[in-house]
Amino acid sequence: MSSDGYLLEVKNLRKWFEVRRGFFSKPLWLKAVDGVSFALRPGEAVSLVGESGSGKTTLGKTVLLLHEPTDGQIIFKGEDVTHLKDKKKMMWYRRETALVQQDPFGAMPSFMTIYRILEEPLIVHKVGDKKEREEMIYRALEEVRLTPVEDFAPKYPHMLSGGQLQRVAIARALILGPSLVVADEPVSMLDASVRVEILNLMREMQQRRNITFIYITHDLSTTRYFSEWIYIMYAGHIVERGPTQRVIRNPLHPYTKALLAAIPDPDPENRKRFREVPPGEPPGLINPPPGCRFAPRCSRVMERCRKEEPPEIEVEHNHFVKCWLYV
Amino acid sequence: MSEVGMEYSLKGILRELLSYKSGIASIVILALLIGLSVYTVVTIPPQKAIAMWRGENNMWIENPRNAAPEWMAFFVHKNLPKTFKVASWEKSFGIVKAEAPLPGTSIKKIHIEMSFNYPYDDFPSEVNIFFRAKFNASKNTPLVKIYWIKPDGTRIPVTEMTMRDPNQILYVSVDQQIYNNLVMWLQKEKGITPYKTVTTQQILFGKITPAMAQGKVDVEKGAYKLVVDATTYNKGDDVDLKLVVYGTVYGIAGTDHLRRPLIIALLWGTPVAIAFGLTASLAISIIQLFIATISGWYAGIIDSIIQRITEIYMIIPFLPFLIMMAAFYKLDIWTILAVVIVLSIFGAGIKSTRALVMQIKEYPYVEAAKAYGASDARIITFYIIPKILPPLVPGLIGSVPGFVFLEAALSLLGLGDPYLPTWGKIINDAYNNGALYKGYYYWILEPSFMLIVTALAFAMLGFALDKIVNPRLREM
Amino acid sequence: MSFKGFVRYTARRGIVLFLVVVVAIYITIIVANMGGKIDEFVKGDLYLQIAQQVKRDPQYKNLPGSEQEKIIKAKYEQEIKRLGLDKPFFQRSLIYLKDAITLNLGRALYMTSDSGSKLVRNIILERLPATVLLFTTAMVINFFIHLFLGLYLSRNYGSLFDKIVIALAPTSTIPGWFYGIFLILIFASWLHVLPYGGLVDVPPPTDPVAYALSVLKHMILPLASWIISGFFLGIYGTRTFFLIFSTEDYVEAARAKGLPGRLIERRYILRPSLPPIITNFALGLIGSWSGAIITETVFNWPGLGLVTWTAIQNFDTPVIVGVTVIYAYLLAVTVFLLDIVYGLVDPRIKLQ
Amino acid sequence: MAMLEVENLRLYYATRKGVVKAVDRVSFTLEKGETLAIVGESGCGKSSMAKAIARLLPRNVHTYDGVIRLDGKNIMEMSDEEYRREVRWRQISMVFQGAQNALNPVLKVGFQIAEPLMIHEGVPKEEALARARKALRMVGVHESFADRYPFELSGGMRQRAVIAMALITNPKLVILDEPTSALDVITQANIMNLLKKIKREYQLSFIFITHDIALSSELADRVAVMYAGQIVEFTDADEFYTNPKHPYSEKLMASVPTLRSEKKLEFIPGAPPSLLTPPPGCRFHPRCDKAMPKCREEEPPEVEVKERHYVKCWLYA
Repeated sequence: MSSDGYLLEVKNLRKWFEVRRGFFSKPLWLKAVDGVSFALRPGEAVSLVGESGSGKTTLGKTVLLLHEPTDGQIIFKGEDVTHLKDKKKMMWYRRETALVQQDPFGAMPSFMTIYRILEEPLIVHKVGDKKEREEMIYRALEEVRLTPVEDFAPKYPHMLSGGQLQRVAIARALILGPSLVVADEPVSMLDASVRVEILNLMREMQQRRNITFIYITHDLSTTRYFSEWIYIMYAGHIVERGPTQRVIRNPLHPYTKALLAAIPDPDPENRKRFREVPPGEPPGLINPPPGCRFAPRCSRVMERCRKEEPPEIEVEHNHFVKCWLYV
Repeated sequence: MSEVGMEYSLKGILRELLSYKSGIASIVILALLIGLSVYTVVTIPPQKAIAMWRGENNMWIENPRNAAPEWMAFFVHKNLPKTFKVASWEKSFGIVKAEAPLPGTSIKKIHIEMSFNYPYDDFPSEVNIFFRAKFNASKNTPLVKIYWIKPDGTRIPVTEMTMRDPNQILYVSVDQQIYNNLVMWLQKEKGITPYKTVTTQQILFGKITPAMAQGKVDVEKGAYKLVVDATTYNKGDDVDLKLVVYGTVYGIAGTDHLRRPLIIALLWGTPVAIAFGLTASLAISIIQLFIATISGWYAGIIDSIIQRITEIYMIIPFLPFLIMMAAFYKLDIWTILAVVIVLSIFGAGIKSTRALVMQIKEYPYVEAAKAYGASDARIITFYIIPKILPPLVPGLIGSVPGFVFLEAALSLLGLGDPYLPTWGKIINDAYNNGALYKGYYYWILEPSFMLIVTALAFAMLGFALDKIVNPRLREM
Repeated sequence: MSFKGFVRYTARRGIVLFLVVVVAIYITIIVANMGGKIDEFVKGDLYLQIAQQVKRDPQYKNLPGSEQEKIIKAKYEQEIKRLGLDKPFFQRSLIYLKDAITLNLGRALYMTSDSGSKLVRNIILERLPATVLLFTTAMVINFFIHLFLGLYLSRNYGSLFDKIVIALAPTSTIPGWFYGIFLILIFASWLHVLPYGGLVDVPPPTDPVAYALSVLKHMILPLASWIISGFFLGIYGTRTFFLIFSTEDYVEAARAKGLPGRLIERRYILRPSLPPIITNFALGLIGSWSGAIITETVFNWPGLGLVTWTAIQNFDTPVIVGVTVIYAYLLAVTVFLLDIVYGLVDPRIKLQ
Repeated sequence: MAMLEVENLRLYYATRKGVVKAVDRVSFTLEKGETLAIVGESGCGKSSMAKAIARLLPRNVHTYDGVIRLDGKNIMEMSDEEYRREVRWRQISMVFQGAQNALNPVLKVGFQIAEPLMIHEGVPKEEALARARKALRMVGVHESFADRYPFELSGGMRQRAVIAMALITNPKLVILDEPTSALDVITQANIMNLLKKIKREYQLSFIFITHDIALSSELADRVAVMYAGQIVEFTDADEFYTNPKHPYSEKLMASVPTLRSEKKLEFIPGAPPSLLTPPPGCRFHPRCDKAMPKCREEEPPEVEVKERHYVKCWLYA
């Protein structure tokens, strides 16, 4: 553990992808994550919120080293893991971290039984013998309430519903006892009626095991049921971060405000009024606008916003915003 | 509607398969063919089959040439002649052998009478007499006179000869001397000069009428007799003989121009075809699968190299190249198989499988495996191959006929295995010996039938499997 | 898309394809020379030829045997040098490669063209038209039969004809040449209405119309064999293709828009899928020009396939290499052109 | 007379496993200028309902019957060709789920928008294209995009283009099948604003199919809740979002997370039943905490609990 008590520190992280934009042209760089910093303590849950293409998924996967970072630093338990070359170290990091994905059907190899799916991480990390593994698998299934476990273990993924499969995915992520879990839109493909159930389950496990959790979502309305922190991403940057309640009640960044305004609650009055939302769409990440990336759509844009990238400012305790309005 | 994953258990697939009529048919046919293959290999071991097909020791000399299968009689509604043999050493009804030593000398008179019935509607294809005599060729050799007795008792002197060889063969139907004797007899005794198309067999087995002069002869059915009077000069000498009247039909498959029963090649063709087709298809699919997986998984430079090799393969023409290798190096069938495999492993199949791998590579479950630390090798073998294998199976099965016909095509060009009998070689023989011009249709139709049945069985199985692993096709 | 980018792409693709062609031809040269063994045959033949010449030559006829032998040796060495056969095979193979790539196809070892030329180019050019005529016709007829009947079936999904086509699709695993044997059996051998094979009657009619009709008559059976072979699977394939594509969202949208069926087929199914169809057709066509050895043998059709086969039987390496070179260039140029054309035409590829 | 009357509509599919009753005896009415939101979990037959109304049937249809009256005329009686000429796009048009796939990749956007005009109204190409440009402008896309191919447009623009396409022939009814499910929240809000504007200006009727209850309130005047191929509740929006009656509707509403108010979220245990073998009686009874013995045996009738508020539940019978 690092001296500051952080489990994970991300410093100025960048992930650029090479893209071939035309059939006949030179490759270019897509700056999916472009200079992101934050730090998390053990047992903290953070919601990483953004639209598709904002870089939130890339950030999550880069933190897990599923993408090779282009620049910056990732420090985990005081250890710089940014460019892990050592195989043993890498296996340690893989064991310490885990991923829960969006599509529960796609996340499971359709030709393996649930039992085998849960056994795979154990085999890969050479955990226990056959008997011990069986115990662990049954315990994991029980923990995510797929009972009776003997019924579920021999089934194939297509015999389970989306919600049940997502429980399997959670069990698989937690079976090696990780201290950091990234959940990438874990409920967005599920029906509203089961979303809550899965979120509750994840929250419960996270708190019980004191896991640091990065919950990636585009749906602001679910964040407050899950996390104590919210990070808002826009076009490869974290534009605002702070305690969940405070960000929702008192959004600072114009983008966060727009995002909140765009989300409806079920209300028959909705149909009678128009929403105040910014026009246009997020910029392309190959040639993002200079200065603040939200500037072209911002209703409070200033001259400076178009030229200089705003700094990150701590407006209130622990509540940061990347906007010239608060300088 | 949710995307329902398929469960590829063997039992499940079999159950699905049996719900299609074509699936049942193909499985039944394939089971029969495999049974036939096993039976053939067990009852006729390869060395024996090769020996039989070479016709070692003149083993087929008593078979008719180019005889149609016996069941042809059913189609022409005629009692077509089958081959029959009568031997003087056999003790049976109708065969009489009497010996009369000339007292005071070592000379012996031998009288042989062999009676037989000829009930057929057509003339025999050939008549030969095989002697089995005992004498010393350096001394006086036996003198033999042969007579032919027709059902009405007419006695025709066939020939008179001094034997040269104890195992001499008298090719009655092609012997010019005998033919001349018969014509002379006809002219002298009956005053008929047969038209030049009238054959020895027709004179021997036909009704002797003036119509012979116009070349028209009908079969005379009834009891015939071959009478042989032999004189031997030394002690211990003996003369025995066997008359073989060759039919125009033989067995269930007929014979070829070398008197070989086609059934041998028809039977042996089955295991060869199935082994060749399945091995080629299986080996190519599996090797391509691995190449494509490596290409798609590692991408970058390995992928580029594999792609370029695929293009080289595309440009090298497969069939001419294969034919060239087979002709230049006189390859046997298993080497040809190896060449076929080598010439196909970078074939077009790689492209589609590679595309599939690239797609699967991005699947969340592969990413999940990476996230818990599975190695590349593990992901390829346990995560990607099991996913792409099932969709490849129908193609694998469906491509078997192509290789079966490839072998047949090479054989047709005379490039097949030099020893093993195969279906393609029968067709090749038939083609080279003008079966199409001469009307020996059975010679071509029989191996073709086997080829077609085999091909269709595999093809139908492939189609049925395609519907099972490709649910999109199911409702279509 | 920039023009510069286009040129760069074109050049790179062209160079890669050219290298591929070079490698393919080199492999062919090595194999067709049996790694140099063919040259040994050639040397042997050459020696015999020179020996006979010398022995028949009145100039040397009366010399003693050992003298003759010396002269033969000398002439032989000279000839070997002239032909470059004294160099190691590796070096020679590179010379062959250079010649092949520059389309300097040289002279055949044994074969001659019908007009008596020993030039490989003449031998190939003489036979190419027959092959192209027969198989291009076959491919074009097949293409349209499959397209139109397939379309018809996708409209009449589930009809009796549809069921028949599905049931008989496996018959297409039987190759054309095999059907050819049956067609010969029925129409030539049994019914005597069509010729067994060949290109024209013997002797060829002098009147051009009669000549054309005679060729046409000889084409019927080989054409029919390829049409029958491809028939059911081809139709089945097109039909299934249309059925699968008609479940695409944009086809559904076109249906909802109330577009007439035929327009949907043309604009929404056929047009988006035209590139792969054309690619397959083009590559199949060129493939048919080289890969038809068996069909040409069965029908004794005097085309390129038969030439290749004769060359192989005679170990006539220059002819084999020549055919391969022509084929490789044809294919590479086609692939290249298709790549470029799609790059220019298909909006999805053009700018992604 | 209502503009759209649907009575006993059925759409069953034949599959190898049996008959899927995707839409099972559904009835509702819709007035001119009104929007009906059809909500429910996935697998409840919402999309099939859209297909049944627009007669976009897959090949494996088993049963397709009932009455659909559009301005009093039963369009179910029309032949396919008549339906194509008279109804398709002229009276009923659609905005498809996943607009990126609803456009032909090799045709220019403008042409695709203009196509219905040329087909149904015989408008010459140039004029049709001009009107397509105007339609694009109306939905907030620069008209220069008419000459682009679909892949050159962003997701939001494509969705707008698809909406322009749906409006070009001034239909009476537009079916919106999850029109924004692939889009970001801000883009979604923009599209919703656009749809509201269109609805006001043109007095159009929408059928808005969505699984997102909160989103449905953006447009809905009436709400129909679907469960296992049937409509279990059908009422006015004001009533539905404040006071849902059917136990399924209540649960569904309770599971929606809200941003602006605190509430305890609930969830519905289990999953919707298979449409191959729906449970007997009330189809929701296995998941319902208010189920009575009767619910397991008899199918509940449709009860009008209030004016224009229908609930298919034994609690109210």
